[in-house]
Amino acid sequence: MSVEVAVQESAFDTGAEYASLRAANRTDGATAIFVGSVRDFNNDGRVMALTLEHYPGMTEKVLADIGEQALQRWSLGRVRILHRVGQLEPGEDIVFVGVTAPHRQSALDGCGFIIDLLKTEAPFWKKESSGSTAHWVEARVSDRDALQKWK
Amino acid sequence: MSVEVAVQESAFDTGAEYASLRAANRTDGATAIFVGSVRDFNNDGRVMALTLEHYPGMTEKVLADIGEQALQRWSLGRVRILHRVGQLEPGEDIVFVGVTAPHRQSALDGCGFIIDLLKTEAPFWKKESSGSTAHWVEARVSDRDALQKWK
Amino acid sequence: MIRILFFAGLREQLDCDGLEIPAAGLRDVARVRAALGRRGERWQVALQRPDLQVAVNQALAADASPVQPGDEVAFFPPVTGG
Amino acid sequence: MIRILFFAGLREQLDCDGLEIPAAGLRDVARVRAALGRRGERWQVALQRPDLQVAVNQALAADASPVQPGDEVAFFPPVTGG
Repeated sequence: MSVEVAVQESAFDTGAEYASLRAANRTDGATAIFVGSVRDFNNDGRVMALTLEHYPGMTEKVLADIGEQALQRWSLGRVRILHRVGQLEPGEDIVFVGVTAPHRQSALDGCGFIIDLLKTEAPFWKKESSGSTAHWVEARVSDRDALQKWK
Repeated sequence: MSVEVAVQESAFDTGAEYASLRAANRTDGATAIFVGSVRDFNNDGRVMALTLEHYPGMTEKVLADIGEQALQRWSLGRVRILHRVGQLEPGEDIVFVGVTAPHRQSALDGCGFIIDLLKTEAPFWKKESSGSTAHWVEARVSDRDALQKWK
Repeated sequence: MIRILFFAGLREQLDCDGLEIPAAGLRDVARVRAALGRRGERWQVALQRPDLQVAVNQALAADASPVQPGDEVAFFPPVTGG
Repeated sequence: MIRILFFAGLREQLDCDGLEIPAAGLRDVARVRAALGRRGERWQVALQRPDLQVAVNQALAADASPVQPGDEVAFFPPVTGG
């Protein structure tokens, strides 16, 4: 059982992350992965960039704590959480959550739990820019509501 | 919106499948993946092989139908379901379910729905062998129970 | 004729992966199952297993599902893929 | 002293990413917030935003959470990562 987290400017490779979750892992038949990517939010087709700010130090602690909570609650095998910061372009990946478990429901639930908690507790902030204008993304009530299912 | 399914003897590459789900896909910010792998079921550490039999023709139809159901129910972007047949070794991957969507909950739910239906409706059968003995894997009641949450 | 298929453990139990039977009078899955059971006790026992699944023309079906000449009817144990 | 940090929109609004304030009398988050509000109307308004989140020593906290000399107290808008 292990929790690994990283906050990084560089891109991650989902295939490589998957390989690392599976390496020498014969006990867990199930792997669930969630990846969040930069969308082209603007419907007018304008290319938009995203800047991710975070709270260095706290971010890593919160991610590790969320991973530990999931690991305990569902008896997971491995938990891997990566989150990028800095400047991102449309189409680039922002966040990776990967979970292995002996049973598929544990893996899927653990993965969903982690991304839901990350969305409301991990100190990251998104700023969207499109041409010369930029604004901070507003938090969504639906993200807070999503926590209800884990109470 | 698209559903792609394949039943194949050859191994698949989760990284490549992820890349294909994301290629030129700027509308879906969320990707959920489930991969099922051959476990070392025997606790005595004996290496075990698995043979997957299927019902050619029906398998592909059922997978495509399950994918369509998920796509309609959660307004998914892309759905990709791969399942291997033939001889598999411990540690090898059996099934890949990948789903993209504008919202994370749709992607995660769609992915969970597909693997739950696949487990009870897609005509695949596993035969485990360990040394000289072989037996057909019994279906689990828990797989049938798992469908309740999608009623 | 109706095309009959067996898979996995059931195929091994019957030592048969498929056969064709005359369609006359076999207008639903229950009647197909009964006709096959008359081939001998081994068939009778194997096909009465309560959790057996059945497909007509490659779609999951039930005892009451209609069957027509030319149809493909498959019997198999509960599926265990994934 | 208590180390204060601001992030994202709040940092820009206050044009300040952090400062140190004397710990005397500031025994919980509410008192820290009130002390910062006395720096001027802009601070008063920005720090009373009801959905502001706060962390003490890098763990999410609330108005009633205790604060001690040497602590790090951070204020920030609702998080939007993932």
